[in-house]
Amino acid sequence: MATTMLKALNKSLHDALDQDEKVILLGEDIGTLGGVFRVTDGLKSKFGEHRVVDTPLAESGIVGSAIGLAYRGYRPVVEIQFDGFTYPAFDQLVSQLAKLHYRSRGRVKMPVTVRIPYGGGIGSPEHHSESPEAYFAHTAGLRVFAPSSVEDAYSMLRQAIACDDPVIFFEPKRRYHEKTTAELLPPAPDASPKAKIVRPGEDVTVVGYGPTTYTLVDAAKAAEDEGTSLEVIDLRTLDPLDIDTVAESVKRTGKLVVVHEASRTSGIGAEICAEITERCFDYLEHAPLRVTGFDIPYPPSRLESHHLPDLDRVMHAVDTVMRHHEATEGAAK
Amino acid sequence: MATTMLKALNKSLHDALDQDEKVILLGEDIGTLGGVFRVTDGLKSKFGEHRVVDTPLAESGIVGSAIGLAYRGYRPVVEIQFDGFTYPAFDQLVSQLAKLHYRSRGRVKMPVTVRIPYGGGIGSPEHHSESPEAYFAHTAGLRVFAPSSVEDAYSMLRQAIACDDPVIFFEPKRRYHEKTTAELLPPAPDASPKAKIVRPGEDVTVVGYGPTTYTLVDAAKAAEDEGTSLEVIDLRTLDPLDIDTVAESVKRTGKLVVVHEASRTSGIGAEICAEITERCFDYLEHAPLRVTGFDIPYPPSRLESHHLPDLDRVMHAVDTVMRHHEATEGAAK
Amino acid sequence: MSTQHIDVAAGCLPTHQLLNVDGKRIPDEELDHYLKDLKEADLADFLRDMVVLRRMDNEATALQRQGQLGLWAPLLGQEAAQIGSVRATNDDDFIFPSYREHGVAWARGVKAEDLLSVWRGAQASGWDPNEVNIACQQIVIGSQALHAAGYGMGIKFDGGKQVSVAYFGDGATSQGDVNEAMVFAASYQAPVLFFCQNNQWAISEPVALQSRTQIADRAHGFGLKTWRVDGNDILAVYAATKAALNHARHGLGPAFIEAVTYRMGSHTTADDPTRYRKSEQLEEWKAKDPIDRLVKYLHEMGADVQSYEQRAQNAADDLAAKLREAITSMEDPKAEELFTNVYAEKHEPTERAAKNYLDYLADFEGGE
Amino acid sequence: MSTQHIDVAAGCLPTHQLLNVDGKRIPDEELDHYLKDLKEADLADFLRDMVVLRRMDNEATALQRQGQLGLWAPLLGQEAAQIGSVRATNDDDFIFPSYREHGVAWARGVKAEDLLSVWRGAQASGWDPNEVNIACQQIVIGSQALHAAGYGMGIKFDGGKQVSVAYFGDGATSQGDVNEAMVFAASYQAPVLFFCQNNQWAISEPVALQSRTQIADRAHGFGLKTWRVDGNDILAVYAATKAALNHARHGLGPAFIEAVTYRMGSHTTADDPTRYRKSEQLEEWKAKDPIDRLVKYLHEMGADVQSYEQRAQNAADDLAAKLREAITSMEDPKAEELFTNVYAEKHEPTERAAKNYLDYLADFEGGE
Ligand SMILES: Cc1ncc(C[n+]2csc(CCOP(=O)(O)OP(=O)(O)O)c2C)c(N)n1
Ligand SMILES: Cc1ncc(C[n+]2csc(CCOP(=O)(O)OP(=O)(O)O)c2C)c(N)n1
Ligand SMILES: [Mg+2]
Ligand SMILES: [Mg+2]
Repeated sequence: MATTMLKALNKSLHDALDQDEKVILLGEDIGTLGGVFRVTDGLKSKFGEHRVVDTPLAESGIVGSAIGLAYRGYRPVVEIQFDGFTYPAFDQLVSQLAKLHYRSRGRVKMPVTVRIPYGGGIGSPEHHSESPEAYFAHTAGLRVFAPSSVEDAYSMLRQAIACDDPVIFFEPKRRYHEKTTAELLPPAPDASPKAKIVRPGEDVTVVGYGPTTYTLVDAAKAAEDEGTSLEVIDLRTLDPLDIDTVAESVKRTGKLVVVHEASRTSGIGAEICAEITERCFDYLEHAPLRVTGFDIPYPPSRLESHHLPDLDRVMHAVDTVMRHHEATEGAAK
Repeated sequence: MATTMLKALNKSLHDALDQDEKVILLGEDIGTLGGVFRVTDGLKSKFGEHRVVDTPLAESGIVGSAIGLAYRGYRPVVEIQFDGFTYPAFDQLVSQLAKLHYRSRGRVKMPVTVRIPYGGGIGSPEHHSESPEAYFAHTAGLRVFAPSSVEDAYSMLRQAIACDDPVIFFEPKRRYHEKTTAELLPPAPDASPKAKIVRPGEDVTVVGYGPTTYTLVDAAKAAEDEGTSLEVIDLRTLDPLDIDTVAESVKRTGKLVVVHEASRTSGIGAEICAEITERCFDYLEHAPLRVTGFDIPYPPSRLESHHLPDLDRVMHAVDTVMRHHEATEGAAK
Repeated sequence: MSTQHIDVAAGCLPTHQLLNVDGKRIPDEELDHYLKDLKEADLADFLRDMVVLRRMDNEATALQRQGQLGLWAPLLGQEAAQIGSVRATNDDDFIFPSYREHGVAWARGVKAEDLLSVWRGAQASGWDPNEVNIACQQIVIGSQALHAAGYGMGIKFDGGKQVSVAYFGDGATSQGDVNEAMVFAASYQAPVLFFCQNNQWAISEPVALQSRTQIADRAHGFGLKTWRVDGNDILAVYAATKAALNHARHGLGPAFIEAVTYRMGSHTTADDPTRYRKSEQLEEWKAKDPIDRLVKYLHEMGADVQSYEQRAQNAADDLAAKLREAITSMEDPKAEELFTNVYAEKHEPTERAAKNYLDYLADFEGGE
Repeated sequence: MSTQHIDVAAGCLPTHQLLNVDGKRIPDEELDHYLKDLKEADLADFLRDMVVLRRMDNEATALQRQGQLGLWAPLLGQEAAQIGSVRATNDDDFIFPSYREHGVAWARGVKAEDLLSVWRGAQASGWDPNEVNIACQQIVIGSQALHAAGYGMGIKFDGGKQVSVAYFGDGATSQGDVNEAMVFAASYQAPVLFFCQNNQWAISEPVALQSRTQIADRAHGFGLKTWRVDGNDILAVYAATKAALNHARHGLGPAFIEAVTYRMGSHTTADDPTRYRKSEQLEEWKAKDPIDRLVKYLHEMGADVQSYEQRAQNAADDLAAKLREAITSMEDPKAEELFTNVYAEKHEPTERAAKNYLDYLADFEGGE
């Protein structure tokens, strides 16, 4: 079926609202307007203003009231309008939402999904292009989903909403409008998302998620022309981090490149590199490399193409790990 | 001079207030009470309520108004009462304080110091024992200081206040009361703090900061008895991260253990392990290991001794990297 | 201590007092109505409740001194504010308390061990929120007000008949969250009661540092139906809470009560109030003691006060014994609890971390 | 569109109007005084300012359509609110604007290129805050209110004679930060003016979703000296702003103005208001147009309106030309600017990252 990620997300919310009357949507401009990106288009008129709720302009209020609704047995799905507006809700996310199940000794469940359109590449002004996922992956108690494909957008959002834990759900906004054909299937019951090898390969494992997955697939195609075979892994979830899938791949390839838009220092890439080194030390032929956004505030949009990891920077890293490999092989021969 | 970290911090604030009339202290209960830990004891009565300012109970308000004061030419020093109460100010810290110099194209300076007593081990209730430093190290535009010694507490706080960039200043609260003799010297002009080898050694590089530095020194003593020589590095600053000092050490020892109280995933340890692997790959004899707090909400205080990296867990990691080393050496022989 | 001398502007809302400091009943046109079902036996129960709470504070403070508790936050002086309000709620009205509402929890039937386990550091929380309709206690100032707003929105959306109640202090009114909670509750006209115990202090900070106007006036500006009451007058607190719950329950929107009271003890057992407040202020408020006042009123009514007091003492002794017994028999948590309930559903990294650590512990205890 | 029909409770503060929609002057006992220094020439300047701003919106919107700007947030309809207020400030009163206060910046002398560079995505900010006494424009809703509170605290502490001014919208009043800003400013009785342009909408959300009471009433509850004015009446805005600044400047504490106006355009060029509001509402407000009203008043006064209008058109043409010229000559930023001004002092990791990337770029462009 020809569709877009926007439509898949819309259908996912629609189906969740339809199947469970405890599902409730909250956010700024999500009702009458259908959201600034139109992810919730048409849902208020179908399900009513008590299911699809325009909220006052206050993110802490949105997340905090979602917590209260969860106490009452609801399964709130919250929209944060843009990544950069997540931070006013940080305390409610980190001290409350993440911890309430633990703090209540398991008596209270917090099945709250927080949808965040994130990342750059759409020419926006400041605060509209950020990638704050590491903050949440570092925070125990939260699950962090970051789908890249249209199918995953649909099914993982269903999984997030069905999950009894809070899920921070990152939507790669620059992929919202891309047309594709996709079959939108409800997730298998009890299946929780795992990392996925979206393109098998032999020489280098390249790992990404969300908006960068496509860059990696492009890189794999480009590398193929040069005779290098990349294994592309789409992480899909950042918490839990499916390190097993990455480790198995690296044990075969001996080389790893991790890619994300977020800042480098203590990002997801750092975690993966550290963990893979620990698990696969004897298999590694080269140090794992990271290709990431720089450690700078998100730059003005006319500079963002530099900041975002692109095909060339990924290929450069791939070349680096391969060159060393070849040098070593050459020496051995 | 016999003193404590509390007294050193108090004197540091005192001297900064004394030498620069633009220095101003803000926080909850810091005036008349002298702070819940008494770090600001006596300063209000000496410098007056316009220099040592009790604020309303609102952390976003405290940091946000400090930003306004910086716009007016002040050098605010903010106290957050406990680590776990930092998050309501997160937006002001991350979207405003960290970014304003960049956003203003260098026209606005934000010489704001945010003091945060942090970490566990004092038997406190929830939200009073957290280690949120990775959030800030991941945020470009902030400097993150984490002194461990009494001397550093004094001089690095002076440096933080004198710095034209915002500094998140983490104070290891469980070390506040330890008595020691220390000479409190003002920092050399223009010197910015670097990582420090607090105990040289040959076999394993162990890296920590703040409250864990002491654990590492104890570990080094214990290891010595077992014939293993640990090189203990106190990072002192988490941003900038003085990776050169760590790398030089690892090039000598070939083995690295990084220790912190904060959660493991995407923490400071992940960054150091990833970066050291990249820089020292050919020198590493074993994968760098991390000894950290678990990926759990901070537990009730009667469980905290498990959560906090202690001598035994550090020694266990040291043994792991050493055992492998010995096994390999044995095989080679 | 200059901050203590800031004047708070006279408010535009009156302060309801139904019992004056001498225990004399003052008629109140608006609120008297809400006392009509209150019998002498109920007043005797109020007395018992308040006496028990005072004893609870004493015992817990003593237990803290003995090292049995890590910390305790006394409610000394706020007995009328807590009992008067919670006794006006229905059992299914859902309460979001701060860390000081031991009285509220006790009145809802929370067990002695569950009152203490958190303060001992043995457990992350005490009671089961769904059993007593009280959320986990909240230390992050003001956060729970938003949870109450959300819960109230839920009641509104699903047509329930409950009211959601948030308790917080005067200091909390400065937090963004409390203000946002008023905005949300007002926007949806949700059945939420914001109950502010203005005990004059936020640790060392006097209320005038937080607000130059009466807190009640501020709430009024948000469009909340608001009452300001003498918080040491249990009748005024009870009647205003009834009125406010009634308002909210009948779909008329959120309500707010400022109960003007005083924290007669320290902020917590870690605090030394002599550093920041004058003993005269304490003396002044001792004269307004909520328990004395009710006793005087009972005398005034001609009730058999002595027997009520005796019964109250017995209940207090009983609780004290239970608290001590609970503490001495309380077990320390096991290491595996570190990893329990981090997630509600299967989470492999947590399982792995738990296994690794428990294996390490077992090795460690077994070997070496 | 049910949310549009929520009623806002009648406020307790009056709405000042000094010019009615027909341009008739209405006496105002309290505010007339603040118009006494205003000459006909000043009114002509107001007219010019407003006409220029309307042209600025048109030009910028056109430039956005042509792909020259990434985005533009029109202030269409809010000219009187912005000009009336900024013209009442002293040049050294420090202003903390949102993203919509182009008029305020322009009136303070910000250059055409500096008005556009951010919206083009070419620069992180336009003007130098210290040159024009206007902070960087703020996109994170409400944050700047706290900066204004802090700046005002600074004025109070160092005995300055300035006032700090925060601009924000009706939607922003729901944010914790704006409420905390009122708390802080009130607590220190700092010279801060909160200027709220209630333009009825926060993107698609009507003001009644944010507040069931008048916004002015809410501020009043915080103890701020508050005025509510017709925001399309430049005389009322000017006079109230003078009054408020006067109040704050004389140490009487913070002030608040709710200027009731209307966002006649889209939220930004990315927005389509027909999705959420009725055209009748727009028509209704067109009848209250702030420029028409001033023109009518000038006629009423017997002024030579035609020459004033001509002068205004010339100024508008001039600005339009400058804007187009600025855009066509605006250079794209260089890659090295990525790493400039992340820190004010030496920061080795940033230097290293910059060097690595620039070397990579050079290699890349040189080689392959
Ligand atoms: C967000 C946050 N900041 C700071 C603290 C530290 N703290 C604990 S209680 C308290 C004072 C609270 O005063 P109030 O709201 O009046 O309640 P009371 O203690 O008087 O009952 C403070 C500052 C906290 N718990 N949470
Ligand atoms: C913290 C935050 N949340 C959400 C947004 C997205 N957003 C931009 S403008 C706007 C509406 C603002 O409305 P109002 O305060 O009335 O100002 P106006 O746009 O009408 O001038 C929203 C929700 C934002 N910029 N910042
Ligand atoms: Mg209080
Ligand atoms: Mg608006």
